[in-house]
This record gives sequence, structure tokens and C-alpha cells, in this order.
Amino acid sequence: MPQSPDLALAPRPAPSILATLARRNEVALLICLLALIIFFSLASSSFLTPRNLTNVLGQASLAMVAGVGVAIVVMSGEIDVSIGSLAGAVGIPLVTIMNMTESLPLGIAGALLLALVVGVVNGYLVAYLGINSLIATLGTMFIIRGGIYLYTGQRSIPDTAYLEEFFQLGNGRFFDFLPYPALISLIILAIFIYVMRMRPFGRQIYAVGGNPEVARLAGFDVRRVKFICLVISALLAGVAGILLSSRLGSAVHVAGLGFEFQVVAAVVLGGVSLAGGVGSLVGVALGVLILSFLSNGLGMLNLATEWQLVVTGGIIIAAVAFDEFKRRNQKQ
Amino acid sequence: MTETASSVAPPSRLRALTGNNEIVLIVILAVLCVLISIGAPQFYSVENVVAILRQCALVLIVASGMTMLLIAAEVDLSVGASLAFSGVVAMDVTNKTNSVLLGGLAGIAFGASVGLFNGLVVTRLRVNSLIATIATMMILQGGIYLYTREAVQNRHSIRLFTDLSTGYVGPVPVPVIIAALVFIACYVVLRHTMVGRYIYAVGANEKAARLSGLRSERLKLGVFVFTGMLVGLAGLLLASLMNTGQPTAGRGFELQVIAAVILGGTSLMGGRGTLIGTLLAVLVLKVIDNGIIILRWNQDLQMIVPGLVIIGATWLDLVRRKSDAR
Amino acid sequence: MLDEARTGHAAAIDTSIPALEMVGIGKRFPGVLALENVDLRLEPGKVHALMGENGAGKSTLIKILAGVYEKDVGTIRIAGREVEIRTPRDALSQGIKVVFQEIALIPEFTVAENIFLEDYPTSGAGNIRWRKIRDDAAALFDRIGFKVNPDARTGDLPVSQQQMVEIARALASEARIVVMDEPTSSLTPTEVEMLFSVIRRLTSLGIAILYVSHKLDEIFEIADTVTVLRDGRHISTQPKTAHTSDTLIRDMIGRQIGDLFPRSRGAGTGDVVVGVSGLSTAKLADIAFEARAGEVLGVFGLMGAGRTELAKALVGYDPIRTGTITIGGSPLCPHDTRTAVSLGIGLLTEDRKTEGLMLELPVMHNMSLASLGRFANMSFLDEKRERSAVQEFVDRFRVKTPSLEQHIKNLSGGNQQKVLLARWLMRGLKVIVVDEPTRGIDVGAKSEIFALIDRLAAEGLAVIMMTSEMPELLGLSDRIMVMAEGRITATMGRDEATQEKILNAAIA
Amino acid sequence: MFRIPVTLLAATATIAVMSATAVQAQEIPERIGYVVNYATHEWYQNVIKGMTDRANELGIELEVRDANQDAARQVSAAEDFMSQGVDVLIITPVNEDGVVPLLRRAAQDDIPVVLEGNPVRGMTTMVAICDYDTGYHAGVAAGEYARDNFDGQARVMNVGLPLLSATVLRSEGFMDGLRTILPEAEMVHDLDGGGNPDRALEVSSAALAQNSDINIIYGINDNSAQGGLQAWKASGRSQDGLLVVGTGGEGLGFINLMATEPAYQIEAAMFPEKVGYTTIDAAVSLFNGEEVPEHIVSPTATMIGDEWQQYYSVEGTTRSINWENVNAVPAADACMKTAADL
Repeated sequence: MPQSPDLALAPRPAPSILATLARRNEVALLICLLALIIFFSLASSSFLTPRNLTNVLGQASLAMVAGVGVAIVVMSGEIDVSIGSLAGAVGIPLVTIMNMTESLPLGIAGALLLALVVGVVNGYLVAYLGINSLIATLGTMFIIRGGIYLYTGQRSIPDTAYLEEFFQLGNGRFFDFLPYPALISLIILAIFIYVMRMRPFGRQIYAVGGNPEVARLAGFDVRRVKFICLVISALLAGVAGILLSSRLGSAVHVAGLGFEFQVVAAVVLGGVSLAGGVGSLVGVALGVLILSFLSNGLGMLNLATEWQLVVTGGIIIAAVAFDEFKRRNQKQ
Repeated sequence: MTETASSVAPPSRLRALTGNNEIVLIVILAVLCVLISIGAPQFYSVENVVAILRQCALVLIVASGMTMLLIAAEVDLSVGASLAFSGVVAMDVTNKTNSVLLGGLAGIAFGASVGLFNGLVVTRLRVNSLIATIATMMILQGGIYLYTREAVQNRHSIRLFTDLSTGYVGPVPVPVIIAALVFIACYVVLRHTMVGRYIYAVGANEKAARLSGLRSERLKLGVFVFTGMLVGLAGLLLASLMNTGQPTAGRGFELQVIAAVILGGTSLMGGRGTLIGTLLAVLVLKVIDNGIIILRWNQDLQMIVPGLVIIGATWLDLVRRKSDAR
Repeated sequence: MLDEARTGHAAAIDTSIPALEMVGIGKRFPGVLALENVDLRLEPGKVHALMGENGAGKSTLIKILAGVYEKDVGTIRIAGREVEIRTPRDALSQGIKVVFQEIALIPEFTVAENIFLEDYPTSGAGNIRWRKIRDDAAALFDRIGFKVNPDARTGDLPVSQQQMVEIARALASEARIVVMDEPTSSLTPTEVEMLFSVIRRLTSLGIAILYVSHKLDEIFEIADTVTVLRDGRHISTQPKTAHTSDTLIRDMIGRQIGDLFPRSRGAGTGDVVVGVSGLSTAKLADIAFEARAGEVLGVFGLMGAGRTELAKALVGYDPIRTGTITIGGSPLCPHDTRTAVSLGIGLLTEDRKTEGLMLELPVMHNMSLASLGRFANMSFLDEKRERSAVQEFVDRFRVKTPSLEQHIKNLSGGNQQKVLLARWLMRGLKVIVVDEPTRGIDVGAKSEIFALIDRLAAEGLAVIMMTSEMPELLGLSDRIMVMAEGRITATMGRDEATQEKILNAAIA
Repeated sequence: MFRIPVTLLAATATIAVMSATAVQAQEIPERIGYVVNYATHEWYQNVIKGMTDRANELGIELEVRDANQDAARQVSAAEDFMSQGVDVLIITPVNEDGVVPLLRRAAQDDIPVVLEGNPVRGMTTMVAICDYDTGYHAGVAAGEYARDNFDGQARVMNVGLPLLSATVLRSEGFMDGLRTILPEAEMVHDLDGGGNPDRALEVSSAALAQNSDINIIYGINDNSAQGGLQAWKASGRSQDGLLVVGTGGEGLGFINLMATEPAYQIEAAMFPEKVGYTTIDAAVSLFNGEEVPEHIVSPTATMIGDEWQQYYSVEGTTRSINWENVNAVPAADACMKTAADL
């Protein structure tokens, strides 16, 4: 393929790599993350240790996995706030089945099946019945949490099978170094970065969120895309719930309370626009890491909960405001 | 194009009065009342009705503001945290000054300043209100414990303070009267004033509103502050009802309020919604809440049933609007 | 390379069977009969022009073909086979590619990606072949001489280039039928030439083209056959050679052009009410002009010339970098629509839906929005007075609405536009800026809008009319100002204006 | 003005005496990490206060991290402590099943763990009050009160919290204790008050409307009891013929209520400061590898009328504990019933 000589004459020359980089939201986030890490390293001696850093990756994994799903839904122009309840709910089939069958794979299958059902219901309500996704998933959030309480009688269900794999899944370390949840979350992140970049379906998600009318004209099945996004989000919330369940060694009926807020905050912090069509999973991963390192570091500094809340809230506002400011400046 | 005129039926009187979504809610409410009273005749006891109304009062006060906010295409998730905080402030200031008036004003002013903060972040920094007010919620949840580590007790023993929530005027509880006044004021503002029109216009199409000479940001800021004031007022009533300023109060209150406003037919996209719908929705939700207890059903249903009702009612509304469009 | 791919494709096209037949197509919208018993027949390798005024039913027909709307009655045959088209996907899989007038590109994607949006080239494993996308796009642009960086973010391109990207996309698709809806509305003459070479390349491959336009010169240059629609009905289908400009116009409009532009006033010689000097914004440079009471100042420019930007700067919506604007002698605070409105300038926007109407609100609330102060006492509205004032305008402008409570989204475009005009007139302005006042409005209402604009000027308003429609520019304006690339390139009186002069200035 | 210093002095003196006996021949851990369930709650604030007092006494660096009622956050916080290498870990589980893996991981790292509040499978030791017993004794006291004042009528509204096994045990204990005196006593409404004052008030209002014959309100914590009482007051009834029993004695709230509300007569006090104090001692013992009982019971007491003054004094908005009297409260060796019996 010949290199087009006309490119040099193009009315707008390609911006330099540096300028492109500076425009990327991810770079700003990365700088923010590095600044945090440097600050905490100076402030606390126990922060910058391999053990602590890998710990944080493990702690971030739940929000990372669920965040990928929510980010995809938000990119497609919808939202999913039922993920916290769902992450708590999947522990029930997981632990119950494991206790009955002594098999982790069967338990996981049961957990993912529940997630799939919820995803299909959410997807159907939003994509095919046309109910606003915030309302629909707020409804399922209540229904699932109430269902958990009703089913368990507000008791947690202990793991009585004592499967070593189940313990290792959430608590073990790959080569004695990287926690398995971190590994799993990075694999999932990589898969979806690949999907969003390399698979036509990933591009359809951006298109549908960016401009559903154009997407429809391009022959995309807008409803189907949104449906699948909500199913993916539920499945990933299910995976996060499985990891959570393993870290808790049981199905805890209060698990995942408020998780949706954490995840949505991280996703927005990661530069995904709530209007849809804009954002990157790398940004989301950085958003999750920033919040996780913040929580870990503020803990290391022995900062009281109330200060942690105030600081985290302030940082979210500042970061989103900055992003918005940058976006407006670019437009001008 | 001339056919347009003949094919669209003029709206009936009733519809014009109530809008459309309200009819669904009225039916739901009526069915609920009938069914619950069959299972538990005490439902209609004066005491129970008063209890329901009093519970409705707090939610309705805040939901009235929230309805305006949603019509203006914004949302405030910090109302729960702000409710607790303003209650604490109201009680504390009343303790310190021995004046219910000053305490009440302090609570309301606190709520208003939270609203101001939210409004400034949203209109000046252009942060999406959903995310901005989640952040404010966190800040307030932290801030309240920086303010007080424990519940602020009533140390002034002023009768008026407790009467705000437990007193009666004739047979009607005071908070119900306050809520009714707030509701009527908001209703009049939304329906019969320029400000109300502007709120709808800004929510329906902010660009067009600005091009028509409206200062949309100032208007939104105003609605945020007003909603904040109402949260402060509700916080004052809650402190009076609890007879303490409770930092742990208000958990999940924001979702209750937003659920009611949405169920009432107010669009999350702005520009559409009525206060009558909100009122009915508050009643529906509180009747469900109350009914489950007096029917002695499992209280876990208090989460499940509202979830189902919200999804179901939204869907019905959608179906109705589609068939209207045809 | 693309041509090679296409050769195999073209070989499959049997030139003896019509590429597309639409028979007895009918479509009704709530309250409107948009199409009634329309026939259309495209031959492979030929360009078929579809003509008609706005509101004639062209867009509806195209949208049925594109799968955006479903027809109510009628049959569609492709290459002799009867097909059902219910979704855009159906249309694409039947080999129908539509280039819409509104840009149908994803602004966040690169140009190259947009070219292949409908059908990403993938590897055996299903991965997108980004290199191929980029290289093929570059090669495609090379071939048609379109100079654009395939890696550029589409949203950063000027509108005309985005339009070209849309057109180039037709070449990359596997379409047997390509529909182009007003493809030249925002193109420069060079780009129009590029477009025509694209069309010739497509027809040489046996592809059938449906070319929608109301520009006569283009039709005579490129079309083989012409079908004219009017008011949703089929009027005529004839070879181009059977037509003259006059017969085409007669078919399209069904009356004399003079009827469209009533003129009830002399040339405006009132006081200067708008004074602009040295105005620059992000998209405008050094704009200076005046407008007088009682005149219609026509502002012409191709898409992307800065007409809309000027309109928005004039009413304080867009921020201003330098320069001053005075309305009735008082300077306008930059970036404040409220003082602009109170000084007496209002904008009737080009895009009614996103910048004019409150779709969910009733007619009455839409109309009285800018003048509520008149009906309010301490902010409390006197709805009786408001209602009677609104009713007065509804009657005067002959707005067809069942009631003042009707949601404005249920009105036709023309009636919506009248309500928006009334929004400003009720307020009592000195200056009204109208941006593409007849976009998407049917012929009948169009002449009413023209009459209203004329009457406004006659009543002493200064009217600044932004338009890309040559007939209305020439028919209504007292003076004409031409813009290109954010600057004013020419100003001329009504008498000295000709199509050529205007176009030359617009291209400069 | 003078009262606080005196009480404080007394308290410190007692602590000094106690520590002198406890510390003999013991190694003192350098750092103890405490992962609390809900640091902003009054109960835990007072637990932390007791811990801090004791840790300062012994020269231990105590670090506190808050799970803020989030089970996942609790695991993270404990993980952080382990990677920092604290000597002993104290945990108040958000959920008792949810910390089982943590115990295993701590064992792998050789970090002893003391649990506060709730028993967990595989634990070494736990410091906790006996929830059932606390409710039980309050129930007995309530039974006696009802026998003397209400002609033996006992119609109970339980403002409960099914979410936690501890609070379920309290309610059960209360009813069982009540029935030892009045076998006819009935729980006419069993509510989920969410442990929150406002929610408790809301659900109580409905229940009171349905059952007009309720004469005893039991709250699984002070907030719940208060919510129930406020609902009663809001319905316009007089407090004659009503008994309110609260649980916890976690802050100033119950003191204020007992002083001002005639119906609020009985409080099942659980002395959070004492719990914290005992927990640190248990941590020290564990650090030294001493044998410790599986359940170290922290004492509770039923306070009737103004008996609270024996244990607490209030000045302004601070309450001070009277260590002498609190330490004199006997603790049971074992609980009558635990979560395992549910």
C-alpha cells in the first residue's frame, strides 16, 4: 500500500505524539496516581513495599472487575447500579452449591448463572422495554437486596466445604507474589481492552453510546448492543461477587452494600462520560487504582474515617471538574 | 399537515387536571388501600393514618424540592447525609442559644449552604450532578463526625421544639401541616409563576432556554439551594421527632426521595413531572411500607415491593405514552 | 484495490433487471400523509435524480429505503426480488447504502474507522484489521483525490470534509444501490467535482444511484432520469433530456416562484439597530456590519462558513474574543443571552429540536417563554392574559394546533417554527436573527414563514436571515452578505446580487 | 467543675493498679492493629476509647482502621495491618462468617487475632458481652416491673435488627427472661428497625397503630429503643403504662432518656469501654502465648431508674466511666446462649 503523499498537505496535520499524549485523559490520571504513590511513600514507610503494593492491586480487583462492566454499560449510554446487590447475591448460589457438591466449578457456574439471569432481566427492561436504566437497575438493586435478606433470613451462609481452591481464589497469591484476584482482574481488564479496541462489537458499543441514531443507520442493532452490555456488566459483577465471597469465605448478606457508588465514582473518575460514547478502560483501571491507593494510603496515615470520606469526596469533585474544564478548553 | 388538527383529540378535563401518570398512581394507591385494609382493618385507624401522614411529611418536604431539581434536569444524592447533618446542627444551635427560631434557622441555613455548594459545583465547575452529589454525600458523611462524634441530645427541653414534630393543630399533626404548606408553595411556584415555567424550560431544553434569555445556571443554582433549604427543614423536623440530633440518621433517605419522585412520573431527563405525581408516589411508597408491617409480612419485602412498583409503574407509563403517541 | 474487490461484485449485477423497484409506496405519520402511492425504479449503472421541495416526501422515501421508517403499503423489489426492509441492517444487507444529509459519523472515531463503520474488515480470528482500515481509507482518499488525514478524529474535521467522508464511505461499501441525500449542500465546488467522479466510478461498476437534490444544475450534469415528488405524491418520471429548468420547476413547485416571496414593503432605510465591529470568536474573524430597522439582511454561506456561529455570537450565546456588538445603540455584554434579549435581539435557531423547542412542553409554554414578564405580577402569572395573548398569535400566524395545551412535539415543523417566531414577536424585538428559517418545513408553511418575515421587516424590525438556500436569499433579502471560513467575503444590494456573484464569494 | 478530674484520677488509679498486676512477667506488644466495624458509631467510639486508655497505659501503639460496615473493606484493612506487620490484630467482624479467611491468613503470618463482639469459626479468643444474657437479665427486670406496675400484662414490641445475630440473641434473651416472671408475656410485633433511630421510629409507628395494647418496647440498641419511644410519643399517647427497655448504654443518649422520659426505666448496659479495655489485655496475653479462654466475657448490667449513676458521671457532653464500679461488675464464665445456638 503506497504511503499517501497527500497526507503532508492534509488541512490539519496530525498532532505531535506529545500533544496527543497530553490530550489523553489517561495521562493526567497516571500522573495523579503517581503523585499519590509518591506522596504516600514519603509519608509512610510501610507504603512502598512490594507486599503493600500487591495488596492494593488485590483490593482494587473487585472494583476493577465490576468497573470494567459498568464502564462498558456507561459507554453504551446507560448505567447499572444493581451491581452491588448482585455482587452480594452471587455468593449465595456459590456457597450453597459448594457446600452441597464440594465442587468450586459448580458453585461458580451457579453464581454466574444467577448473574446471567439478572443481566438478562436488566438488559430486557432497559433495551427492549425502554425503561430508563437508572430506574430499572435501581429497582433491581432493591429487589435483589431484599431477595437476599428474604432468602437468607438476614444470615450469612458459611462455607462448610472448606475447599482449598475456594480459599486460594480470593486469598492466595500467584507465585507467592500477585494476589489471584489482582491477576484475574488484570486478565479481565486486558480481555475487554482488547474487545473494545479490536472487536467490531467493542466499536459498536462506543458508536451506540456516542450517537444511537448514527449507530442504527450504520446497521447496528442498538438494543442488542445495550442488552449485551448490561449482561456483561452483570456477569462481571458476578465475578467480582465470587472473588468477594472467597475473600469473605462465605456468602455474606450485607456484602456489596454501597459497592455501586464506589464503582460508578471510579468509572467517572476514569474519564468515562455519563453521557455515553466516551472513555477508555485504561482510564477506568487508573480511576479504580487511584481510589484504592487513596483508601490504602489514608489508612496508613491513620486518618480517621471521617477525614477519608471528606478527602475522597473532594478528590472526586476536583478530578471530574478538572476533566470537564480540560474538555471545554479543547473545544474552544 | 392540515390533518394534524383533526386527528389529535383534545385532552379531557380530567387529564388536563391530573396529567396522565397520576391516574396509574391513583389506581395503585386505591388498590393498595383496599387490599391492606382487608388484611388489617387497623389500617384505617386514625392513629395509623396519622402515622402514615407524618412519615410522608418528611419525605414529601424534600421530594417537593427534588421534583423541581429533577424537572430542571439535575439530581441531588446528598440529601440523606445533609438531612442528618442539618438535624444535628439545628439541635446543637438550639441547645446553645435556647432559641428554637435560631436553631431552626441554623438547620435550614446549613441545608441551604449544602445546596449552594452542590449548585456551584454543578453549574460553575460543570460536574455532572449525579457524581458531584455522591461526592458531597461522602464529604457530609465524614464531616458530620468531625462536627460531633455522638448524637446531640436535647438539653434545652423547649416544648416548641418537640411540638414541631409531635404537636397537633386540631386533629392534624404539625409536620403534616408544614409539609402541606411546603407542597402547596412548591405547587404554586411550579404551576403559576415565572420561576416554575423557567424550571420546566431549562430542564426541557437548556440551550433553547438560554437562547430565550434565561439564566439557566442561576436558576439551577437557586433550585439546588431551595432543595437544600427543604432538606434543612426536614432535618429540623427529624431532630424534633427523634428528640436528638442523630448523625446516623438519613441513611438511604436520598433513594427513598428519588424513588418517590421518579415513581411520580418525573423524568430523569428533565422538563417533565408534576408535584401531584410526587405526592401520590410518596403516599404509595409509605402505604406499602406501612402495610407490610401491619399485615405482619416479612419486612424484607419493604425493599422488594417498592423495587417492583417503580419498575412496573415506569413501564406502564411508557406503554401509556406510546399508545398516546399513536 | 477497492475497484478490484468491486469488479467481482459488479459482475454479479445483471443490468437488464431494475436494481430497485418501489411500487405504490404509502406512509402515514400521526396526522400526516407523508407519501401516497409513490413509484420509483432505478436502473443499474444509472443516476436517478429525485427532486422536490422540502416536505415533498423525498426524505421519507429515502428513510423507508434505508430502513429508518417502515412503509405502510407498497412493494419493494431489489434486482427483481421482493424484499422487506424493516431496519437499517436489512437495508445494508440488501446492498442499499444511504448517504444522509445530516452527518452520520461517530465524531470520536477516526476518519478511517468511520469509512468502515458498517463493515469492519476483520482477520480470520475476527479481529479488526486496523492497518488495513487505515491503508484502505488512505488509498480510497487518494483515488478520489480527497485530501484528509485518515487518522484524524472525525469530529475535528470541518463539516464539508465530514460530508466527503460520508460519500467516500459509499465507495467502500458493498452496495448495489447508493442513495445520496443532498450530498452537495455543504461542499465546495472542488469537492462537488470529487463527488461527481465518485458517482461516475460507481455507475461504471453497475451501481444504481438515487441522487436527491433540488439544485437544477447538478441534476442536469449528473442525472440520467428525474423523478419529481410534490406533497407526498409522484408527479413525473422522465429522462433528463425531456426536461428543461422550467418544466422541472413547474413540476416541483406547481406554481410560480413569485408566489413564494410576497413583498409588502420598500427597501429598508430605517435607523441602524445592529452594529457589529471587529467581532472575532473561536470560529469567526473580524466581522463588521450594520443592520437597519425595516430591512432583511440575508447572510449566505456554505455549511461551515460561520453563519450559525455569527448568529449565536450576536445574541450573546457564544463567547466573544474581541469586538463589539451594539443593539439599538447599547453595547451587548458578551456571553449573556439575557441582556441580549432585553436589548431586543432574539434568535430563531437553525436546529429547532435541540436549540429551540421544549418538546415536552405545551404550545402555550413554548410560545410565551421569552415574554412571561408581561403576564406576571410579582412572578405570579396571569394565565388568562397569557392564554389570550398566545391565542392571538396562534390565530394571527394560523398555527394549526388542537389546543394550547398540545405538546409541541406533536405539531408539524412549519407550525413549530411559527410558534418559535411568535415566541420572539410576543416579546417585541428590535432585531430578529433567523437561521435557516425554512429547514425541514413543507412548501405551504414555507411561504407563510416568508410572508411573516416580510411582514416583520415591514413592521420595522431588522431581520438578519442566515440561509444556504439561494431562492429564499434572493427572494427575501434587501441586502446580502456572504460568508466563508468565518469571514465576510462580500456585501451587496438586492439589485446587484446574482447567483454567480454570491457563490463566488461563498467559495472564496 | 471539680468532678471530672477527680473521677479521672480515680479511673487512672484503678488502671494503674490493674495493669501492675496484669503486666507482671509479660512481654508488651509494640503495635496492635484494630479493624473496627463502624468507627463513627458511639458504641465503637467508646470501645476504642477503652482500648486507647489501656494501650496508652501499657505503652502500646494502637492503630485503628474502620471497615465502615463494609465487609470487603474490612478484609482490605486487616490485610494492610498484616503487611505492616502488627504484633496483634483485633477485629470486630462486620459479619462473623466474613472474617474466616482472614483468621487463616493471619495464622499463616503468625499474627495472633483477638475478636471483639462476635464469635468466628476457627478463632482463638473473643472478647464479648453475652448478648443473650444481657437481654435475658433485662427481660427479668422488665418482668418484675410489669408484674408490679402493669398487673402482669406484658405485650412487647421488639424493635429488632435481624441483620446481626448478636441483636437477634438480645431480643430472644429479653423475651425468655421476661417469661420467667410472666409466662404469658407475648411479643406482639417483631420489627426490623434497621438499628437506626429514624427507621426504628418509622416502623414502630405502624406497629403501634396496629397493636394498641403494646405496653413494653424493647430496643436492641439505644437508638432502636429511642425510635420506638419517639413513635409512641408522636402518636400522642401518654407514657403511663409504658415501659421502654434499651440495650447498650453506648453513649449519652440513654442517660438523657432515663433522666427525661418517665417510661424509659430499664437499660441493659454493656460498658463498651470495658470491652475495649479487656480486649487489649486479651491481646497482650495472646502475644505472650498464654492460654486464654475462647470467650472472654465482658460484663453487662441491668440498670433500673437512676442506677446508671453508679457507673457513669456526666459533665456537659462528656461521660466518664467509674472504673471501680464497672470493674466490680461480675462477668459470667460462659454465655447461656450464643450465635451458634441460633
